[in-house]
Amino acid sequence: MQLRTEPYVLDMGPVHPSTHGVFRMRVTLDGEAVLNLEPVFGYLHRGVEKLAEERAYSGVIPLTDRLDYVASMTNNLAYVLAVEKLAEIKVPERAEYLRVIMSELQRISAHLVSIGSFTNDSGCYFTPFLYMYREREKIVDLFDMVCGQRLLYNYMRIGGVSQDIPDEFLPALRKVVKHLPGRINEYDRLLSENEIFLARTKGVGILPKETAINIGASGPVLRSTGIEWDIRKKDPYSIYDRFDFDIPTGEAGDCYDRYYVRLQEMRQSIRIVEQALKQIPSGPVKADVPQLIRPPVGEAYGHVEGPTGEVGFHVVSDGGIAPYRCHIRAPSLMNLTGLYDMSVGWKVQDLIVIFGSFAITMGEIDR
Amino acid sequence: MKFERYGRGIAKGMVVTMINLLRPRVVTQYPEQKLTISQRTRGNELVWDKDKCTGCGTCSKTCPQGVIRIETSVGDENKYFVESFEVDTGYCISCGLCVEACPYDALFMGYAYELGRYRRGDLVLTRDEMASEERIRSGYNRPEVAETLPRQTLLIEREGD
Amino acid sequence: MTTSLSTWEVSKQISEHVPGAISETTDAAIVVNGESLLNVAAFLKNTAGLDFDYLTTITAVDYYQYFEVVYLFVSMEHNHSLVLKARCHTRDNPTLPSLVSLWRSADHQEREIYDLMGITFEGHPNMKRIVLWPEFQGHPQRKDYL
Amino acid sequence: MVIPNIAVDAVRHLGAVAPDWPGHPWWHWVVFTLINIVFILVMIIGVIYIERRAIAWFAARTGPNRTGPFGLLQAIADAIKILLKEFITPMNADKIVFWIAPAVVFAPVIMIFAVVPFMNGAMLADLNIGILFVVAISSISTVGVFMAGWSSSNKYSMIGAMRLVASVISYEIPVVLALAGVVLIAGSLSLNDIVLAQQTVPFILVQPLGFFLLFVGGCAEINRSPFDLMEADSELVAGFHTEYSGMKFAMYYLGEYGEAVVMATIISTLFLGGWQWPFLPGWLWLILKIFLVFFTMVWTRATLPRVRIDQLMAVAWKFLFPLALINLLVTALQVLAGWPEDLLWLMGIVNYVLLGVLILLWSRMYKVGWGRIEV
Repeated sequence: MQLRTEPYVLDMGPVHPSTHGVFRMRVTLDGEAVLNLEPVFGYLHRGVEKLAEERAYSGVIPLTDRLDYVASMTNNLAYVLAVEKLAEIKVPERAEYLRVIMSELQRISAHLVSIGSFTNDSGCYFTPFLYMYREREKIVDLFDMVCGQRLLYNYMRIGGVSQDIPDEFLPALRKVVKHLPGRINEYDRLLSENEIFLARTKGVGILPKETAINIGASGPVLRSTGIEWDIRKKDPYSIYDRFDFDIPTGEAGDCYDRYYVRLQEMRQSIRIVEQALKQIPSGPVKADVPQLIRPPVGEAYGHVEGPTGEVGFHVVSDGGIAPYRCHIRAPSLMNLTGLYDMSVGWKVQDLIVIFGSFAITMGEIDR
Repeated sequence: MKFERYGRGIAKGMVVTMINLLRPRVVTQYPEQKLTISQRTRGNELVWDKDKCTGCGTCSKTCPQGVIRIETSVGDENKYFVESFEVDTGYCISCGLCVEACPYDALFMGYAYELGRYRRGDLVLTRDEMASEERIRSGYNRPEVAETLPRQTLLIEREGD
Repeated sequence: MTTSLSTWEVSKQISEHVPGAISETTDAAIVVNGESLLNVAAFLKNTAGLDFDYLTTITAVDYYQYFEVVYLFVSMEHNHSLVLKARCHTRDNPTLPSLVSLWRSADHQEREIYDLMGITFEGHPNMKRIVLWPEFQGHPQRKDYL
Repeated sequence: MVIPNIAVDAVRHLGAVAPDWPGHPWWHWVVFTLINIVFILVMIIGVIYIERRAIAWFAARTGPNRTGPFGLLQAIADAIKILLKEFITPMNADKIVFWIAPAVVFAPVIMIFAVVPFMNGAMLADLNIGILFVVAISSISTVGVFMAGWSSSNKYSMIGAMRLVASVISYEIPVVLALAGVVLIAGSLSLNDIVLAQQTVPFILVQPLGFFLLFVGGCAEINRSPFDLMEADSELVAGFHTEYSGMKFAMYYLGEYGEAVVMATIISTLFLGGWQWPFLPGWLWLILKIFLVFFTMVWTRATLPRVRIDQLMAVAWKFLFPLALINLLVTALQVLAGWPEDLLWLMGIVNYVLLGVLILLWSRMYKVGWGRIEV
C-alpha cells in the first residue's frame, strides 16, 4: 500500500525556545526531515548603523555593546580600533593590556554561554547551562568591578579604556584564572565523551572547508573545518603579537568540532590572560583624546576576533563629530549563510542542534 | 550512537553532576539576601552636586541618547544658574558618558538599583531629586567616592575552590 | 599580519585583463566601473598570486552624488587584502552586478544593502528585503531618508 | 507515624480476608480505591518536589523553597494557581477529542495501582495476571497523548504525539520481555507473589540485565530524559500539550508524573523487593524505593542530552530488543534446568557476567544509523 505523504511548512520562531532570540526559520518538513529552510531576519532590527550616524564617535560605543550582547567588550574593541586607525591615535601600553585581558575574559564568558545554550539545545535539561553560567558569573563579577555593569560594559574608549582597574581587580583575576581551568576540565568530562552527546553532534551539520570560506564564515565555525584562521594571529591587532597561544582547529566541521573548538579556545584565552597578567605595566590608561573627537576625512576598517567570529567596523569619516557611515560586519550573519547547506536533510532535532552550534546572537544579526 | 567505550562517557558525566550536587549552591535568595554591588555601579539614578555644577552643559552634549535637558540663565557674579536639570531615565542607557565628560566632577552615577516605577512620568528625574542628599553616589569614574563604598561581593571568593 | 596589496600594481593587472574597468585608483582602494565589477571580481578570485577567496565585508556609503559600495577582499592563502569600490551615480534605481555567484558571503550582505540603501544587485537569487518587512517604503540608510 | 501504621495494618487485615477476586466485601473496594487515589496524588506531589529540588541541586540552584517548610507545598501552590487559569481551546481544534484527551491520559495511571501491593496482600485486587494488567493499561495513555496531539491542530503537538506513539510502541517490546524474566523466576504474574518471591534476594541481584532493560525502556516509555522526545522543550516548545492550559494542562502534568510514579513503583516492586525489607513498615519501604528509583531518573535527566528520534528507535530495536531476548532465553534455561532455590546468588553472579559480556559485545556490534536523508 502506498501512503500519500506531503511536505508541510513549519514556522520555527520568532518565538521559540531555541532560536536564541527572535530568529525565524521557515522550514519545509517531510515528516521530521528538513527539506528546505529559509531564514527570516529582522525581528530585532534597531537600525544601529543609522543611529551611529547621528551620535558622536564616543557615543557609538554604548551602541556597539548592544550588538552581540554576550560579547560587548570585543564589539567595543572593534569599533574603537577602527576609529583609532582613522584618527591615528596611539594607545598607552597599560590600556592595551587591559583591552587584551578584557577581550579574552569576554571570549571565555561568551564561549561559556554558547556551550551552555548549545547543550540546552541538544537536550540537557539546563544543568550544563547553569554550570556555565556559574563560571561566567565569576568573570562578569570582574567586569562589574571594572566598569560598573554586568552586561553592557561600555569600557573601551577611543584612545584607551574608560578608567583604570581598581586595586582588588588583579588579585581577583588571578584567583579566577587559577580556578577556571579545573572547571573547564570538569565540563569537558561532563560532555565531550558523553555517548549521547557525541551521537547527537558528531557528523551532524558538516560544513565543508571550501563552503566555509566561500560563505565568509569566521570564528569557531570556520576553525572547526580545519582552517587555521584567527585574526589574533593572522592580523594581530592591539598587542596580540606578544602572546603565545595556539589556534585550536577541528577536523570535520561538524557540530561537535564547533563545540570542541570553543572549549579549547577558552583554555587558550586563559593562557593569554595569564601572560598578560605577568607583563602588565603601570601607567596611564587613556590617551589624551578630546571627548568630541573629529577624525580626518577617510575611512578605516577595524576588526577583531570576537567569540562568534570576525567583528568588523567600517567607519567612514567626513571630518565631523559623528561617523559619516559606520558599517558593522556581523560574524553571525555570515555564518548563518551556511545554515541551509548544513541542515537540509537532517531532522528537526538536528536542525536545532546545528543552529545552536553557531552560537548566534540576534542583536548582532539584525542590528 | 556507538558505545565504543561501553558508556563510560555517560558514567563520567553522571559523576560530574553528582559532584556538583554536593557542592555548595551559589544562588542567593534575592529580596532577603543581597550581594554588595560593585563600587562603580552604573545605576541610572544620577546624582548631581549642585555646588560644583557650573551649568556648562557638557553632560548634555555627550549624552548619546540626548536625555539630559539643562537650562541655565546668567545669575549673579556672571555665573550660570541652573534653572532646570532633567534626566529622563526611561531613555537613559546607563552608559556613564555624562559622568566621564563632566569637567567639574559634579555628576555621579547612582549606587541604587531597585528603580522600578509605576508611572512612566516618575522616571524623569528633576533637579531637586538628583541633588537630594539621600542618594548614594557611585564610584564610577570617581575613585575618591569608590573608596568610601563597601567592597563588592565576588562569587570567586564566596565559592572558593 | 595581513598585508594590504599595493592598489597600483593590482590595478595595473586588472586593466590588462579587464580593459576599461578601472575608473580611479587611490592609495587605499581601487574604484571600478559598475558594469565590469563582476569580471574584476572573478579576476581577483581566480588569478594565481591574488587568490582572493574570502569576501570579508561589503559596505554601501551614500555620498549624495553617488553610492559607493566598498568590498574588502582577503586571501586566506597569501594573507593579503584589497579594497575594491564600485559606484552608482543614479539615485532612482541604482544597480550593480551581484557577487553571489563568486562569494556566497555576499548573499545576506547584498540583501541588506538592497534593503537599507536601495541598491539592486543584478543576478542575486533572492533579492528581497532582509531586516525590514516587505511592504516597507523607502531605504532608511540613505542620507536623505528621514 | 503511629496512626498511618495502624491504618495500613487494619487495611491489610481487611485485604487479607479474601484475596480472591469476586468474593471481596464491598468496603474493600471503597477503602482501596480511596487509598489508591490518595496515594497516587500524594506520591505525585512527592515526586514533583523531588524532581524540582533534585534537578535544581544538580544544576547548582536551590529549587522551590518559598511555599511551606522547605518548599514542600510548591506543588499545591502550583495546583491552586493552575486551577485559576483560563482554559483556552484553539479555534481549529477538534473540540471533543481535545477535551477528552487529558482524562484518557490520567485515568490509566490511577488504574495501574489497583494491582500494586503496598504490603503483603494489601492491594485493591490481587489479579493473577497482574503484570499483564500493568502493561496493558499503561499503553492506554498513549492513545490520550495522540488524541491531544491530533486535536490541537498544532504542528509541534502533532510531531510530539507521533514521536510518542513511535517510541512507546517500540519500547513496549523490550520492557515486556524484561518483565518476563522476572515472571519466570517468580513463577507468577501476580505482583504480590513476585514480591513474596523476593523474600531472600531482590531480583535486581538476580536479573541485572532485566533491571537495566526495564529502567532504560521504562524511561523511554514514560518519556523521561534522555528519551523525552515528545515534549522536547528545546525543539517542540512543549510537544503534544503545547495548546493546553489551565486544569487540562495540569492533568497532563499530573499524568506525566503519575506515569513516572507507576514506572518507579513497577521497578521497585519487581526488582527491589517492593515492600520487603526489615525494620520499617512495608509501605514506607515501598515509598522510599519509589523515591530512590525516581531520583535516579532525575539524575539521568540532569546529566544526559536528548537522543534523536531515529537513535531512539535504534536503541529499542537494535540494542534493547536483542538483549531482552537473550535475557529471556538465558533465564528460561536457568529456570528450566531447575536452579536450586538456595543457589540464587550464583544465578545472580552468572547473570552479572552475562550483562557485562553482552554490553561489551553490543558496544562493538551495534551502530545507530546515519541520520541524514538526501534531498
